[in-house]
Amino acid sequence: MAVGGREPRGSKAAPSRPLAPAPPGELSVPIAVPNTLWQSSNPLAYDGGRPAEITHLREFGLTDAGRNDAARWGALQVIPTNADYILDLIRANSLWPLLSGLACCAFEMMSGATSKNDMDRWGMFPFRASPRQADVLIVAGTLTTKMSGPLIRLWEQMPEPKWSVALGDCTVSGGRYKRSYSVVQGIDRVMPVDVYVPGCPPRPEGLIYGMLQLGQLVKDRRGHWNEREIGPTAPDDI
Amino acid sequence: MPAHQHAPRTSPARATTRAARPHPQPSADDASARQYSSADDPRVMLDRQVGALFEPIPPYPTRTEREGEFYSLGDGEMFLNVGPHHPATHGVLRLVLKLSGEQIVDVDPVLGYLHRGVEKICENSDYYHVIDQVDPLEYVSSLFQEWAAVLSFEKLMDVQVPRRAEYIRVLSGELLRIASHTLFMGFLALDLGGLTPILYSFIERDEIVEMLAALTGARMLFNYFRVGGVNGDLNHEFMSRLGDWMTRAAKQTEAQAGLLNENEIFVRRMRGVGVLDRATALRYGVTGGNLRASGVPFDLRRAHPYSVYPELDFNIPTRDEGDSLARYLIRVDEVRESIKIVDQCLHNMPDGPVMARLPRLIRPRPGRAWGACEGPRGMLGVYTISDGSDGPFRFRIHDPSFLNLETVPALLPGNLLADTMAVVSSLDPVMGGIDK
Amino acid sequence: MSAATPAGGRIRSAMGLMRSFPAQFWSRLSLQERLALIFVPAAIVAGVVTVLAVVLLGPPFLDFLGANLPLVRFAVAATAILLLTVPTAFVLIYLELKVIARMNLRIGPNRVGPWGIAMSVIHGFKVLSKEDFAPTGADITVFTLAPVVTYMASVMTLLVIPFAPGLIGQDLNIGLLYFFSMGGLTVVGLLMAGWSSFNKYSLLGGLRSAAQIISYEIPLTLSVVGVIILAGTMSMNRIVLAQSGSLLDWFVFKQPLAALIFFIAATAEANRTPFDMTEADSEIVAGFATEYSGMRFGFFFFAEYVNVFIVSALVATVFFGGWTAPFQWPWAYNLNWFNPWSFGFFGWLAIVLTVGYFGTIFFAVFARLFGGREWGLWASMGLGFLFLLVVVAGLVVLAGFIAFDWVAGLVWFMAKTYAFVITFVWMRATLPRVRVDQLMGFAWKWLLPASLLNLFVTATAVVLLNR
Amino acid sequence: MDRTLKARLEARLSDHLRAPVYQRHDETEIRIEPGSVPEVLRTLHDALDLRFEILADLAGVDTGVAMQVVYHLWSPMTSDWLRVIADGISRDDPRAPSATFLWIGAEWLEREAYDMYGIVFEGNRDLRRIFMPPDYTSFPLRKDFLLPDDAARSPGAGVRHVERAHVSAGAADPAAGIRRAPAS
Repeated sequence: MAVGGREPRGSKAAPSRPLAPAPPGELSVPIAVPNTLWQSSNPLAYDGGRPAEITHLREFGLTDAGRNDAARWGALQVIPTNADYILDLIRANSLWPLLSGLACCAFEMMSGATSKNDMDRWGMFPFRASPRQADVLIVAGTLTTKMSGPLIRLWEQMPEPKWSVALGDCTVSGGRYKRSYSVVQGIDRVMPVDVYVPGCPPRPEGLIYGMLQLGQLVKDRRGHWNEREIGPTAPDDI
Repeated sequence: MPAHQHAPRTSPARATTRAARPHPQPSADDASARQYSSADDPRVMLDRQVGALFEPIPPYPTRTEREGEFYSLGDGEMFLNVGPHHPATHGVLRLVLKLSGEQIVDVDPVLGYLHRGVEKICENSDYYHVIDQVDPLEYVSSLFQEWAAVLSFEKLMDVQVPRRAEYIRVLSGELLRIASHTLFMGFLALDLGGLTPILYSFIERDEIVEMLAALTGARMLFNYFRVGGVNGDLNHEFMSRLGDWMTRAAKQTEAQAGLLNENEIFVRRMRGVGVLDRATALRYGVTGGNLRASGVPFDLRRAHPYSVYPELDFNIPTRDEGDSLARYLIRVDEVRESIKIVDQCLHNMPDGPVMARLPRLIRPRPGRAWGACEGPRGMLGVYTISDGSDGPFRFRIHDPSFLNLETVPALLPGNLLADTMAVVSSLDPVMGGIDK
Repeated sequence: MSAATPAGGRIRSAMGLMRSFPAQFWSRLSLQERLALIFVPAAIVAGVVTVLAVVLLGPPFLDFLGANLPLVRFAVAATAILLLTVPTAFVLIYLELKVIARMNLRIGPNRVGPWGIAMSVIHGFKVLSKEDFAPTGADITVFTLAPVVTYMASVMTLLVIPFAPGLIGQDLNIGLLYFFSMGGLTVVGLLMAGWSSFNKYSLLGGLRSAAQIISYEIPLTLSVVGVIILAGTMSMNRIVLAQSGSLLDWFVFKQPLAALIFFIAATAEANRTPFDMTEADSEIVAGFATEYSGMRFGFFFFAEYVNVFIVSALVATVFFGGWTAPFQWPWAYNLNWFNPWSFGFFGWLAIVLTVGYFGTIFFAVFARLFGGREWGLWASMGLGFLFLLVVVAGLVVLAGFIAFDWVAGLVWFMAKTYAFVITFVWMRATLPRVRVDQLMGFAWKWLLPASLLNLFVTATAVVLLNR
Repeated sequence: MDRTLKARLEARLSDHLRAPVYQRHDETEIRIEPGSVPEVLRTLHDALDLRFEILADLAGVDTGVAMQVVYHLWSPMTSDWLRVIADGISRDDPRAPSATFLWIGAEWLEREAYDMYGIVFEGNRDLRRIFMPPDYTSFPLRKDFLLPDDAARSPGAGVRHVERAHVSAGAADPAAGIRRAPAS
């Protein structure tokens, strides 16, 4: 059964500790489960407990290149900044969300698009299935650490110009799962956010209001193309 | 412009870490099979890196027999990664499909993209907070998860729930079951490519959810049941909305089901697809409508009665086919039964208090209790261990979708890619409950 | 957002990456200077080149054109049809948004323009202005060419469709054959897109489209053979003429089975629901278009709707009489008593100003009174002017309908075509999608035998009746 | 409370029971050694007067002293839930026999118990982590795994691995941004 096929090391020596709350300030001994399935100290297995590489923003963030778009556009920055005075008026009226729901809020997002609260009235309906054709990433629901890698990849796959809306308490700050061991405490730690819609979950009207605010934001930011940040928007010291 | 823009992501450091890992399995990396002159060619490195990015082969040695078997490709097979973001996987389910052409050879579901650690949080909360914390698990029908939790707590506390509270629980629960099944029908049609039924479903669902919001104060995560009763009595707005809705509920449901039941394309795509026979269903621990579609009349409302269900008159619909169409039709029948139950609840609703008299601080004696109720997707269970403090020592949540989804690797092989959506959707998984 | 970060330092260090002479020089210029630096030399160069080209190449080029009039006609027709496709696609997209919304019990777009009529244009321009990139690993040449091939194939198909008497790009004597060959070219574009995207969903979509179109080409082509036998020609124009007369002369009544087969196969040919296997949203994310963004996706998007128009137009042409009226209509009144030149310039100016002024006020009153909400003065005036334009345009079309048979033909043709367009939209809102094996089985097991049977029966009947 | 069930269980399983059969409300509870799980489950499933054919739940439990695996079973022959507790599994090297030979569905439930507690189920052919990422190294539902409220005392030092990827921008070393536990 076991693939590693290695003997457990030093397992019998460790006494079982009875359950008692550790005294404040004392450092608990990390658990080591000696079994043959895997060894956390084996660097070939599971990265030896090193941080996962699922967020490939890391090197990007270290290079400082993502903080400003001037490096990307270079001499051609005249074109986006000035064409956007007109194009952003168009974009503000045609915000196609990505059809992507993470958890509970996804249902309220869909409800916002259906007959009763018809988001299509503002041109927000064609939920695109492919991130290549979407304008807005509505992050609807709890973002876990395991999902953050795929979510960031989705965000990076969307073509510019793109915006993101954080829908729901869990997405905005971690919400009721802020204490959990597997939940990202707010998606602004891993990707930029334009509009926050709190609520658990927010009503569909809340989402529509947020999307209308986003349209206003698009108009307000006209001509400030190269000042956008494309990395996480949370301050560094959180 | 594209190359320039993607420059930061293709850093050489990343490429080397990927390449340095042992890759024991023969990969389906057809890109790297292209012939280039030199191994130092940056295009080769790029291809290797891109292949590593897009192949679902895990970058570590396989851990188990089954994983090794799955992640080795036969002749003419390829992997297709469906999810965690995919329009038809109901949230963040990820299915790694092994395909031969469009035919599915094997499936490896990967879960955990919505694992929120609810059990751990509940063990660190008190009993009141637990009811709130379990709401987002079955987010389509969250009352049932609360119900299982309070059933378990009431056994721990030896509480007798007032009859009016029980009736209110049944009433709100059955309404939510209708909403959940209605959504199921819509999403099933959506996954098969029909645009309109989902919008009709949402009209019904929004109406039910709004009337429950009038009762409980929230649209989705109700936090309404309490240990020993419910949070508030029926109010005028709820009753008037419910009365309006009941006048047309049955007709509306028939109309909506008629959109799909008589649609030849829909029926042909569902019939005989993903057949789950009786023995397999029992061996997999499937519950709910999926089990009843396989011919086992197992419904906790009758099999292990709780609340006031013994007093109510309703049937447990079963079917023998066990295919996707049967699973769909079972839901349609259950909606009809639920409408009957709601009607009876309204007629039999007794007067009286809606909460038992309980101390402000809940602190049950040490002990263990298992509470289970029948949700729209099957048996929802909660196993609580109390150590005498004001919060559970161990709070175990059993979700039916978890075991229902486990049958996917058994149902899919041999079918076509398009059937993935029909089968997964007909099992009606909710990822919040599966991943906890 | 960047409260805690020293933003200035960042910018400076980022600019330091490219501290070369041209970049430094460029960064010191103001906006106007940059614009001037780009556009003034460009304008000078373009002007000089144009003048030189006209002087040197003009006369021989005109001679060449004069010697090859069919070529000129072809080029003009192709350009006109290329330009026609864009508004057609916009109208169809709006129609689809609005009709599906109504069938879903929704309102649909209603914010940009009255009743949201500009929404499809907004969507189109937005798509065109999105970032346009090729994914890592894609075959960029093929990736770029694929939408062009698809779009051009659609546009070229329009060349042989008779919009009205005399209003046809090229009246080829093998018109139908040309149509089917060009329609078959669409799949090449889809296959190119699927192959070059470096994405398995795209690949599956491309292969599905190849299999689907190859299967459905056969019943599609065979079903019109009966029509060809009856009409005795493959020229689209003459097929229409063969149906002129009354309603009963339409081929749909002589070839009902063929019409049904043709409609079903054409749905598959246009990749519409329930045969939209190639871009099945819920299965293979967006099919061949999964990796496409921006303008390239826009081409696919447009090509899809142009295809819908073409297929509807073809159904109307081959089986429903094309531009002929369903019954005898005594049009083509002689309006020669009306000589517009007799008014003179100032007479026309007076007419236009008077009608414009009083018409605007007239309709503005209605807009003010019956508008769904509180219209402001200028808004109602503008709306009144729009109403006036619509009414005047309607009157002009009516006059043309009465006076010129090509206008009447165009109106009939468009009415029939859009009836089928709306049928396609209706099907999309109603039906689920079939599975890929059911799709192929349906083509080979049902449509193909049925079309062969139809062909056989038609040929026998023609032989027997003519004898 | 089904008294006859108690008698039937005692008759069939008397050699395996670690403690007397315990009944409360509609639940009957038996405690067994982990080693006798296959035999007991087989008997419960197959015996004609028991017929516990639906596995309602399989849960791991960490009592702080030992690990347990808890099975909840349902049978048409009784009105009670049956709870089988395989008690006394070592916390340091937790091992239990798998129930997949009877219920294939137990495979994922066991994977979950492995993921949350590290209990190794012998005989489960696909024992991987199911919820947490494969590079995760702790077992979150164990009682000595503490939530970030008590961040300093938890094995992960309260830092989740995604957040380690985003260090303060000034730091060149990615590891410099990690908060360490106080060394008191």
